[in-house]
Amino acid sequence: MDFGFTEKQEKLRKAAREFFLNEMPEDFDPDVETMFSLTKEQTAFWMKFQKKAGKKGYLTPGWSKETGGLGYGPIEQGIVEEEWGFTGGRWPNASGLHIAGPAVQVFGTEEQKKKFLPGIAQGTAIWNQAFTEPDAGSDEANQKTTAVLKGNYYVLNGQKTFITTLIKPDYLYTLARTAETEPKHQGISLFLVPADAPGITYQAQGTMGFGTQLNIYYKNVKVPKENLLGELNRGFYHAMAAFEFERSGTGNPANAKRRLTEFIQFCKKTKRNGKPLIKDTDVRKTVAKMAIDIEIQRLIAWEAVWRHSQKGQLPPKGYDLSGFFNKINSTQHPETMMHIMGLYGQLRSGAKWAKFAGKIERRWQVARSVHPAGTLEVNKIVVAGRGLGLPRIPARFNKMIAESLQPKKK
Amino acid sequence: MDFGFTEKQEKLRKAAREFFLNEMPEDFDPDVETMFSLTKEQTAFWMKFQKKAGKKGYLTPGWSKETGGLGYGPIEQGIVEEEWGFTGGRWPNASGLHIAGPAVQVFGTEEQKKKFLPGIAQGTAIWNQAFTEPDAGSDEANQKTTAVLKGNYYVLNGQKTFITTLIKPDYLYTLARTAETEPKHQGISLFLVPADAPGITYQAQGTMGFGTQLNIYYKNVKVPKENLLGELNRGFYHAMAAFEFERSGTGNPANAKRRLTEFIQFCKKTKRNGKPLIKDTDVRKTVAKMAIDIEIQRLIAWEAVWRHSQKGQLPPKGYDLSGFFNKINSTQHPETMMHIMGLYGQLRSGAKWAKFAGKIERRWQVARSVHPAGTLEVNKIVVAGRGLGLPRIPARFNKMIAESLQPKKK
Amino acid sequence: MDFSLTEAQEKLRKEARAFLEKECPERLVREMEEDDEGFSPELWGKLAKMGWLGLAYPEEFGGKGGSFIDLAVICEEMGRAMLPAPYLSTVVLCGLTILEAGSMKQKTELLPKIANGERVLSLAMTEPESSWDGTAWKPEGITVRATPSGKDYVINGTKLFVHDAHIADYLLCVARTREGKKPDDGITLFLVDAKSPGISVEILDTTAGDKQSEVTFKKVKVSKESIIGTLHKGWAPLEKIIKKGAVLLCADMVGAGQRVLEITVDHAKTRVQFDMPIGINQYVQDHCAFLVSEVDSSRWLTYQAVWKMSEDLPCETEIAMAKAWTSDSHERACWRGHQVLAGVGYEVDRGVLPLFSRRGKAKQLHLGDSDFYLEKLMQEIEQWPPPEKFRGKPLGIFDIPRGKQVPSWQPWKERWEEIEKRKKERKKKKK
Amino acid sequence: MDFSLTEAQEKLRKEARAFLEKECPERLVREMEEDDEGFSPELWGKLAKMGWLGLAYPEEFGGKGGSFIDLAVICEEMGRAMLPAPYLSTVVLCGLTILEAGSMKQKTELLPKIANGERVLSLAMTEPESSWDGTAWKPEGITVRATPSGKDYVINGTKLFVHDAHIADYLLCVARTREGKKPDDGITLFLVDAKSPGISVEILDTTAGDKQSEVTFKKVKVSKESIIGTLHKGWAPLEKIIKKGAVLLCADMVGAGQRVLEITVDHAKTRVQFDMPIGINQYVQDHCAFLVSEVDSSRWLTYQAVWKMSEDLPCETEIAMAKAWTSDSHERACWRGHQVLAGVGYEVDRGVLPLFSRRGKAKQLHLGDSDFYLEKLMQEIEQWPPPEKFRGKPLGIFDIPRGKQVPSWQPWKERWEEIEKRKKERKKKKK
Repeated sequence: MDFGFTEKQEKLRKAAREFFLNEMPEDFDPDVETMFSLTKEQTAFWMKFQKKAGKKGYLTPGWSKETGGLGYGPIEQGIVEEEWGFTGGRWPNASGLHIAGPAVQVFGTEEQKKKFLPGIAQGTAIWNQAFTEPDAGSDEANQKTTAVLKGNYYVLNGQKTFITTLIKPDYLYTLARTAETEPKHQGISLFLVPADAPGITYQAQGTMGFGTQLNIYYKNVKVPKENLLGELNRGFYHAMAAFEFERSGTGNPANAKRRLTEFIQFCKKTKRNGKPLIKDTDVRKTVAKMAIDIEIQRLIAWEAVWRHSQKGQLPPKGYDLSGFFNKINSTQHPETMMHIMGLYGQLRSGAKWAKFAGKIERRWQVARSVHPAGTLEVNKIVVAGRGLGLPRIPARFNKMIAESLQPKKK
Repeated sequence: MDFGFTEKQEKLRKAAREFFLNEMPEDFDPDVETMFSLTKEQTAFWMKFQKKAGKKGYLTPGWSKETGGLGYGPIEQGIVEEEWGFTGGRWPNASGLHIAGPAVQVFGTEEQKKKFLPGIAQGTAIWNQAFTEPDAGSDEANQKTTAVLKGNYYVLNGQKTFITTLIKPDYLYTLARTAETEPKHQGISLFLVPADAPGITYQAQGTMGFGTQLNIYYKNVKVPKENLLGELNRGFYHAMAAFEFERSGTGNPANAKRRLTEFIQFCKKTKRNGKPLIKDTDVRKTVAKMAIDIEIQRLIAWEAVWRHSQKGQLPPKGYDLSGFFNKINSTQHPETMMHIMGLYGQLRSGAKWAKFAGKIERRWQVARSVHPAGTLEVNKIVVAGRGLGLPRIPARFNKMIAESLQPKKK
Repeated sequence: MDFSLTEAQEKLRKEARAFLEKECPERLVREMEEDDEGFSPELWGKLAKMGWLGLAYPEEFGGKGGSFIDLAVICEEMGRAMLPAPYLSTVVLCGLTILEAGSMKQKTELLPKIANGERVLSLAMTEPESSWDGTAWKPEGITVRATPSGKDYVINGTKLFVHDAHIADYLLCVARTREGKKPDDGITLFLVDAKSPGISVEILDTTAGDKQSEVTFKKVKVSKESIIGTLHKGWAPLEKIIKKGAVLLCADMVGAGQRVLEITVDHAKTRVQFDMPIGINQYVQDHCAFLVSEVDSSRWLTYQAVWKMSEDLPCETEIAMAKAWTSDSHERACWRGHQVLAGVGYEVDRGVLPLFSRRGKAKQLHLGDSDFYLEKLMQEIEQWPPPEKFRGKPLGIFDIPRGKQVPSWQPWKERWEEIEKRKKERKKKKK
Repeated sequence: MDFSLTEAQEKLRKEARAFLEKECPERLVREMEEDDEGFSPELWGKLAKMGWLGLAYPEEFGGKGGSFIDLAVICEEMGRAMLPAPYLSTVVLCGLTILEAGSMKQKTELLPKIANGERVLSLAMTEPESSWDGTAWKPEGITVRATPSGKDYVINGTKLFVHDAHIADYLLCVARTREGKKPDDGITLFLVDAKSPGISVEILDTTAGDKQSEVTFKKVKVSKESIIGTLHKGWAPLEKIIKKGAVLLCADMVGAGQRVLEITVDHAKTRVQFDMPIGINQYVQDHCAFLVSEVDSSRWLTYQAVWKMSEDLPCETEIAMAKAWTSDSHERACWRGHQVLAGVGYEVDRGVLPLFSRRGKAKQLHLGDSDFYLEKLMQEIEQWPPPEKFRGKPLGIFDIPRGKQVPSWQPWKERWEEIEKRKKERKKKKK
């Protein structure tokens, strides 16, 4: 048992922290800045910054040196992510770093690796995951987007939605149907699509907390055959396997800890009825509870990282609760903090009289829907099914059941 | 809109209250007394008391005068139940009053009514509902107890379990299978079984909070043909219909209010760190919240009573939340109160140093399982299904699904 | 006991719903949220024509003489439609205060103009120091001074979170005119022309985009005639109307909650995933069942308070329960909706749930949040008397130490005896 | 980073589990709960033989020189088996305090006797006035006086909730010997022969049936030699050991929680209703998933504290987090179990869940409840420094008022322009 880090690891941590602290502009506040729909100047800053980090290897410390990384293991990767998380920043190419990149590493051809990985490691390319469709939310296998092979190209048609990005993407990591099969999972493939390919159009839609997400429309989009990732019709399984990389995030709890640390300072400085907020019994209990929640999230994330580092030498666990705790905490904490702030709670960042720079209000709005990688319910189903071995109604009954419900509607 | 009562109703309320206050012994405390496994003297007291109440008509105020009631409507019945609930007492024949009696009223023959109703109304008979079986819990239709017609008798064989009673019963209101059918609901019948019939044996098992419940074993128990209630093979439907009567309880919130009122007194009288408990911010918030919970439960119960009184003149609502709130409140309130009491919380009634007579500890234990008439989950399913019209997997798929799960177990 | 509305009230509700569905579609609500003013004078005029603005005023003041229940019915429908209009500010908080405490002249002059939509009013009450918690709605929170100066008064100070001040013709400014023995002594209500020199209004950017403002009074002169009610004694009528406002805000949230429930259930029935409507999932059913429980509980607590108010019965407890519960319950209801609607409910350009969520936040805080009303409630219920004692002859049969309570009936006794036997055996064994 | 046990620790765990499954079946736990003494000397002897009683003592005192992690491993297994034995009282709270603060003579005399099972000890600390809340575990709560009288001290007062006092040979009595400037100054630890004249012990009837007692000291004479550690300075070593005890109690709850999880999941898989295992219901899955999250979270918080303690690293924060969370988390875990097991989990004659629930309540409160540790935790974290400031050159591109932040990319810009356009149009329309 060892909950600490080696000296070498601590050195890496310190170096990464120093780099981030030195490079992030002192007037940047991660909770206040819009973070979506960036201006030209903001875009330029983030791309420049990402490239700098890439040069240092901090984007992909766990990748081999050949693929542009530092050749470290999962623990070191977790350390850098933790430090990055603590700054509160977001990599413009988060999808590429955590999802598309690892997927190319595992399922890509040598050519694909050579072509796509350097851009990710060096921070020059922006990737977006484009999986969700209007009818494929939690039921991701219900892909309606089609990819039909015509000569040397796959031709894509369909719509993707709820795509989050900070910066105009260069590539889309996308799912499309390549065969009509039953079950549906077996006819889906993964494609690496140049984002500026003719036939692709983008439309922005607003989300709570002043965010935006994209609708992406494919209309006869020609994707070179060699941009198929992995096996034909095995895309769904590849994608699920690659998700494993997304889950073990040490960054989220670090980010939450930054916010709580700032909130504690705020409570120390701010008086209510002549008494510092921090002296209030309710506030004390509330803050202490949140600190525990975050610590749990941290430990659970590190357990997953550690397991990953021991791959093959441990019995499979079947579940990872990081997403579970992340969703619970990121929903409840803003609520709790906002309650402490009384009428001031509703002031947005930038508003006159806004307390604590309106950070909480923003988080509160975002928390109305914490569904990246599925709802909390999906996490629970995974824990219960894969983790505990509880039975589940086999998917093949669904249609039968659905049909049986129809007559009642008459 | 009118949340008050008529003068006549208030008069009835006052009379019932006076009767209960005058007749309940001053050394009786509903939360302290064992209430299960009564002693001889306690049994005698409760039977005498129940008979007295029966004479006054307070057991069945809503029944017609011919059947031993006062001929009042549901509102008046609700008023008397509310006053009774506020005393914290429990009628030994609760099952008879709220379940078996109403069922006989609706589905019984004239002979059955004549034979069984007077004893219920007068408080001389004790009934128990004996539905649950080891394999028929929430799945009540899964009855394994069989009733086979032989001449003038049905012969019952099987086991019932988790039967709660305060006093040795005279009659069992029981379900048994009279035909092997698919779906299972269609082969079940209701029987009114004399509790001392040869072949019936009783076994007590302890429950949390010093309660006991019964296992009942039927071994070739001969029940006269005329003790079948309602139609043959329609027993399950009859029973479900009769449950409606159980649900609209105004007694539960009144009982909870008594306890909270006492708890408030306790908090006023008791000092912690030199300050009355009631002055503590946490305690104040907590108590106020519980008061609201109870008021909600009261209003929801009265809504159901009022709807019942308007029968036929209102669109059906499909759900009644009284059970829902009752389960939530009776689980959470003891927890909350116990937390306030620190180390003292764990002292049982009768223990030296016990605070607040150890009432909360008892309720806390009982609250570990608040499942009369099904779990909270069952309530939610009813609300979602019957109330909101959300779809449900038809029961006929269950076996098919269950079978499909088998191979995996190999 | 009667949980239903009268036929006339039902008719009013139906009319209101039909009107609002036509005149206040979601599109308008969204536009008004994003708008700088967030106010449609055209719609306000239509409300006046419907008779809603004077609904609860006596006919002599241009009103319709409606009951408080009528008002609640309208407010519930407004909540359902999320009507973006200064109704609560103008008609309830200011208008009813004038009706309650104003002179005949003030009433005759002002109320008809409110009723016909000519005047918008805004209550300037809460202040920066008190906005942290419940003090905002207590007399202790009033520190903005009005000092006599000849025949006039001069007001100085800052009010915060003033709803609809930016479009108001008059501000009802709650000011301190003296330091009394008790905090509620020395509070005076001034009806101030919003265009008076020295007043500046700045809209605050809020969650709901509902146009609450900072209002600064810099040496603002007001005449003695502009006092509503009695000098120094303004708190009592104001408090009374704030309570009414709080209950009507609850009715508003009940209407909103009901609509959120309908949207959510509809989504659960129509959204298909894994070939089945998602409502077949117990997870989804769980959210829906809790959503119903939130809306129903809020509804009956609110209706009870509404009824007691309309009957002029004492109802401090009921008001406190209604607002303490409904404020947070409505937020929970919206949250349940978000869980079911997931991404769809998060999207603001077309989605309607974000509008409910954000406005719910404002309603939760307006006129006192749950902490404030829980404390009020506690002040009521700590005075509850203990339950009356039973009067029957003591029997001495109840308070018997456990282990000595020999159960009477055979099956119970058997179990009891067995336990006792085991105890004895163990004792023996130890010796 | 290493979340696993060493091979030796895993072996210890396996041995412990095998031993306890054989020697401490559920039947015994149930019997001991219902028993007047709740203690099996026979089993205690076996624990000694296993080497568990001296596990963490140095070999020179008859111990095995095990680590704190070893101790935690054993405690976790004891929690899983619900071992009814005065282990925490004797071995940890008293034994480790003697090891920490006792004289060589005391250690040499007492520790071997604890290790070989000859002596049972009990910590007499908490008092009636302080039992309401966290004060019980603070120096402020110690008011029982020990007054010098010649060469002896005389103890007077009442201790409450004293675990295992009824079978103890010695009581470690925490007494006040002077009123110091700070509450922790003037506290002395006395090792008192439990049979001394003036001591009376009365078992209290508790939820868990776990034999906590009222211990009354009436002019009890104790010699100066019976002082453990330094006169007036007993708090520091005691507090240190209480923390260890609290963390070991967490390990105990982790073991218990894991077992509750297993029982619950097993029930969910095997209990058939509506022709299917009930675990197919999402309602049941929900309970199980939350149960896992309770147990895992408690486990890692606890292990982290255990590890830091064993490494002698500062860990006030980690201890406070572990006990504050695990106490309540374990109760929630049991409650989830009850929801799944329903009637079956409610039945006490055979059911095992009630045993876990009831003992969980005692563990929740023992050595400090969540309120106590949340406050302790807060005292730590309010000293957290603010996050370090970013040091990069300010760019002036972030703090731009909303509405003026023109988005760069076309789709974003289009949406933004459309909103601006609508705003302008409305403004025009109004004019």
